[in-house]
Amino acid sequence: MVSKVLVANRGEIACRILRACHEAGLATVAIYAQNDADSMFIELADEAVLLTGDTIGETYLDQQQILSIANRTGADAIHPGFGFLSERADFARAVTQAKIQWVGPSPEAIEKMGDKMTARITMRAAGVPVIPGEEIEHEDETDALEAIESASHRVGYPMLLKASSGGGGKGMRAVHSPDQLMEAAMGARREAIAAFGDGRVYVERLLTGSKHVEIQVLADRHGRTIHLGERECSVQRRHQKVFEEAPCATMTPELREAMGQAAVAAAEAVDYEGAGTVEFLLAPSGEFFFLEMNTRIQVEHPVTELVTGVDLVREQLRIAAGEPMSCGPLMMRGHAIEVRLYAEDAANNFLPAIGPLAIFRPPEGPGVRLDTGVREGDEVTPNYDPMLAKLIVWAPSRDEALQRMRRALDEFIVLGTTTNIRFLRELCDEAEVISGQTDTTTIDRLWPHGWSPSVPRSIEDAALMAAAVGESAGLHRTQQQASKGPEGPASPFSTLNRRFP
Amino acid sequence: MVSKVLVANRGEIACRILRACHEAGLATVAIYAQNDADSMFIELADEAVLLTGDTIGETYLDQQQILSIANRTGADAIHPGFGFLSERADFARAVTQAKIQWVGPSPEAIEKMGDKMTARITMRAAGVPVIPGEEIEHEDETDALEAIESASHRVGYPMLLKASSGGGGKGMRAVHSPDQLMEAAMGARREAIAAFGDGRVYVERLLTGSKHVEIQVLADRHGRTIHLGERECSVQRRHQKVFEEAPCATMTPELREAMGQAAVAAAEAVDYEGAGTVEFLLAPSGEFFFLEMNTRIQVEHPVTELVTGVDLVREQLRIAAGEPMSCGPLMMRGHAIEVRLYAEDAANNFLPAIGPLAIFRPPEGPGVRLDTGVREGDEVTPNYDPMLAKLIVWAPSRDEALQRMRRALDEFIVLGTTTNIRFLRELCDEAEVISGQTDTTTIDRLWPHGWSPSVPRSIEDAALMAAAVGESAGLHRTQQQASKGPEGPASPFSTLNRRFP
Amino acid sequence: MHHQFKSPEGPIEVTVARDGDAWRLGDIEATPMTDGRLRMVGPDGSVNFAHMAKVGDVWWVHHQGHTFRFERIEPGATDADDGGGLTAPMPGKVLQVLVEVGQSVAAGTTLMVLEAMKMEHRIVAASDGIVTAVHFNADDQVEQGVALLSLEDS
Amino acid sequence: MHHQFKSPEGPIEVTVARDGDAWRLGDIEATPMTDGRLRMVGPDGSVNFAHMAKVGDVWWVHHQGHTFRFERIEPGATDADDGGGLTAPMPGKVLQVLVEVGQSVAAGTTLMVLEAMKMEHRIVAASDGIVTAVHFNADDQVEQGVALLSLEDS
Repeated sequence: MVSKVLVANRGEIACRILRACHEAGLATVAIYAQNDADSMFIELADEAVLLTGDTIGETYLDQQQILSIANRTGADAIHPGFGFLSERADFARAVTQAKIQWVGPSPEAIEKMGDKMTARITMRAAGVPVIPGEEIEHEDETDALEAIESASHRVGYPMLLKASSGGGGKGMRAVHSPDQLMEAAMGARREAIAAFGDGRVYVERLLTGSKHVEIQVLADRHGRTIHLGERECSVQRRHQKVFEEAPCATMTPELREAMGQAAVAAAEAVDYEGAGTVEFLLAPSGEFFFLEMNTRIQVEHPVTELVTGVDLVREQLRIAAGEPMSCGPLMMRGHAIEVRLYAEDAANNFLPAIGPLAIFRPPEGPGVRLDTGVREGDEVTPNYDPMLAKLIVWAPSRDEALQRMRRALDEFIVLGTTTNIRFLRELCDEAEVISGQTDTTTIDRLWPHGWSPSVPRSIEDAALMAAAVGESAGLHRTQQQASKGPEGPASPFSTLNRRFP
Repeated sequence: MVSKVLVANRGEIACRILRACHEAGLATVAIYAQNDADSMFIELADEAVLLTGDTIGETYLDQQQILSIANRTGADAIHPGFGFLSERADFARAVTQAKIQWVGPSPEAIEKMGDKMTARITMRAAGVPVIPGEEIEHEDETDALEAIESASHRVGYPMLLKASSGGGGKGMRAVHSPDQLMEAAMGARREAIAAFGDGRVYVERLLTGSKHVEIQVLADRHGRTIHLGERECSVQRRHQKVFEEAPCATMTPELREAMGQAAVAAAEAVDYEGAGTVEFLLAPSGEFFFLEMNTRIQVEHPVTELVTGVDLVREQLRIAAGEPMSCGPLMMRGHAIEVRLYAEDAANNFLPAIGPLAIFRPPEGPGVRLDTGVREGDEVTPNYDPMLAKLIVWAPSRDEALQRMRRALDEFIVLGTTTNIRFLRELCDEAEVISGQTDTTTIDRLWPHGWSPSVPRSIEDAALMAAAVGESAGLHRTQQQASKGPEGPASPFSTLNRRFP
Repeated sequence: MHHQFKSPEGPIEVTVARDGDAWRLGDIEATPMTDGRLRMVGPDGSVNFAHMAKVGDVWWVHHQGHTFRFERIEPGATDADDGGGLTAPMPGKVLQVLVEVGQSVAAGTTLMVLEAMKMEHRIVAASDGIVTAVHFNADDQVEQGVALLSLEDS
Repeated sequence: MHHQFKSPEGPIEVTVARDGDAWRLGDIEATPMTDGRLRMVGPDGSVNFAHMAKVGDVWWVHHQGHTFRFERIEPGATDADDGGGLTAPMPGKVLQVLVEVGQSVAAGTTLMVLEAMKMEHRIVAASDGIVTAVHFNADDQVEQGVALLSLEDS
């Protein structure tokens, strides 16, 4: 039984989970750092507890503090969301030992999948194909660099260096020729140590022209492990997904079945429980290779929800409560696309941007879903990931979904901070995206020298005129007048009286 | 072929249609009255043309003016939405004669279904069951009242008086005993004349305890007429639907098939084309009776879209362009609920309210769709229907859909004008709504003396405190500073220069 | 600070105490946020938010799924008394006037018919009485809240 | 009225003419609306809208699916010249400084490594030159836009 869930996360995924709990009739506890005191997710929780500490390590990553809040508030389950502590086996173990339900798989499953080397060994044993590559287990810098150099001769170029404990593109480097190797290896290790406290990397062959295709799985304690079809997430910038869809445009029912079976085998190999994703590279040959398993809910889970009609977060909560999952046989319908709206300057190498959301007006209407943790008036700060929102559309066909995404992006207005909205909008017009022939190199190939917007001069002129008129006419959008109150000493007196006639 | 669509409507349905056109790659023309100059739908159109005239009759109902705008702008199709001219056969005929494509059925089909008496005769001939009742064809007041009195003895009490050309509850009166008859008959005729220019009414037996169940149909020019399952819209206040869902909670596959077949027969009987709805009363016995056919898109069409995955407005546009409809066999999934958000005082007999939308913050997240024509800062005026928005949710099951609707209503914040949000929210907690045992008398039975909100005293106290603090601290949400510009004479000079280094 | 708000049951007086950036009423602590919301902490440490907007003299407050409308009574103002008047429940047009000044009416008698947004609304006598004034004729436009007729208990 | 805005290619001068409530630039007529949008009517009668917000000296404008950021040049202000400086593209922390004052560097040399939002960003010499100043050390926090180093063409 689960009755009160502590959400150990922030931003849009915290909102997503809090809403699901609310719908499921579960009480909720949010935790927040001081710099999140005005954030939307706090509003959606029944209780919100301030974390002491300044850095991420002292707040959202402070296991002891979070556990003690769970105990204090009587939470009987912890949902970690994604990122932060979601794939920390030690935290999952500590939560379980505190007799609190962990919304996710066992610590052992997280460990086996979290370490890329162990995961590859486990997958090979389960008969799931893995990418040719070698693990570098050395912790010492000099030994590691030597081993990487030696492995590079056997793996061959182009190759990819990845942090063993990594995710989200951190600590990842593509190496195209031997002269780049040492600098890349050092950089990858440095980032890996900074982000995960673990400098181990591994070297694998870079499979060019491949699609990133991942299979959503669900497993409950009643012996049922199923897959919910695939998502294609090939379109990535800086190794981070920005455009995700379900189904994959080039998928066949046979291939889906084969990949789905491999994903279920992967999950069963670690006695998986809850929602997870098995990521594959799908080569142009039709061969697919295990990349990694994400032992948590994923950013792009909504496209699967829209296509299959399964509420993945609700199912996570059900499974964690020991109930069987509620979904029936796989029934895919239509097409869903998600884009990730970032506060970033797409025209300047996608560098993160900050600033106030002076205007934040998302699109509405049929087939549009918005998952966000911000609203107009919020400030985008450098403290956290610069993702502002996920805009997700569903339509009966892929063509219609792309048309709807274009319409929705055209309507989306964000002023006050630079975003990638226009980049995403132009992406929807690229032949490769329209035909579905995307692969993991799509963005780099389409814009080898970086993207910049194509703006018709007449529209820019009109916008300049708008700014000039705005300045001339004094059309300043004034922010809230939050004066601190009247002058005078603080009053010690408070009452509420009702006078009835 | 259709390439440019004039949308002869306003508000949320104009937004819905304009977005669908945008997605379909069709150019659009909006028309608007002066009091709609700031309305959202204008922003969604490629072109917007101001209608001359002040009253609705001189603007949105002015057929000649609208036709001449269509000609002037080169529109080759007119979509009438619902209300206004959508069921005016003479307008459909004039549009067709002007060689402009009417997005809807033929003028003959509109005529046959628009006049309730003709519709009943046509339906009887097609073998579709109709409600026991009598048509009163007299135009003269005295003759009509006499005929109504005479018919009342044969039809029996309780009975319903309806305007022959009516819709939306206008000109409708329930009569429970003979002493109410004459006043009700005069009121119904007066409203019918005012709203439709036609005072004819008909008298039918009021089938108490029945559900309002309607079937969505689609018919194209390629010989295909299909039904898309049912919607239940029993929950009505003042004869207007406020809570609609698909599927009907008590529906069986056999009954759906029977009602669907009857609806298809009704459509085929008038050579129907496009989207239409056949409304039935479903008696507790399982018998169903034809009420009327709406020869247009309906307010509540989104629930069918969410459950069947068919984009009804896109299909309307396809069918009007002479293409076959794109949807495959009926495939219903999950459950959808729509509530209509009105600017009205639910605690005061649902009287319409007006005022500024000082704050308008709709809910977000999975399974929530918002169809609206307003946004924060807009003014609700008495000029048009007080519907602010349709909030629609989808979830895998009816229970989950109700849970989601509660969550969404809890999150919906509208300040500055009175709305029925709280009424809708409490409706979701009624046993009859939870079990799905609603009928057309649900609201009247649940709140025979009118609804009033149950507010915990502690919440009211906190709100009073908020107001007091707001006043004390000067937390005035200031509106846009739209000063009319600097002093001084108008300048005659404008330039734009770019200085490149 | 002390404020008065109208309610159907009579005036409500609220005095809130300032405590640095926060305000207090009993066990509740409220802190204004930069976006105009109030962060409200209850005696049990629970955090809730109030959204507010002021339109004219009226404070609109959304709190825990409920929406409130509080009309502020200006300090020193005396209560308006509508003196038995029957007021327009909404803006609209007078369709019919069914009574005359001096006429005795029984409770439930329809006195006037209004039209607004294409719907008819009947103004009905709440008690037996005598019509002492009729302020509008058929076809007149009326604002919300204006007195339409006056009725004196008989 | 006359205004100047910065652009990557140089300053842009815009003079708009007032005409009653409307403003004109060439064939375009713009009318401010009560909600802060501009209603823009083109020479063909087409109606479009611009959404605007001013943040500091910057006007943000959304028009026809494009978002613009125009920094206003205060009347009388002279252009800032960054004198060959290499500026921080984002707020963050200096991770490594790889060059010293006086060092000759080839185009493409990494001069400094920044970290922000858990990602590394390399500051690279755009042309051959000599380092004339290094303004920060490792672990220093930097604001967006500050000069990190100065480089003189060699």
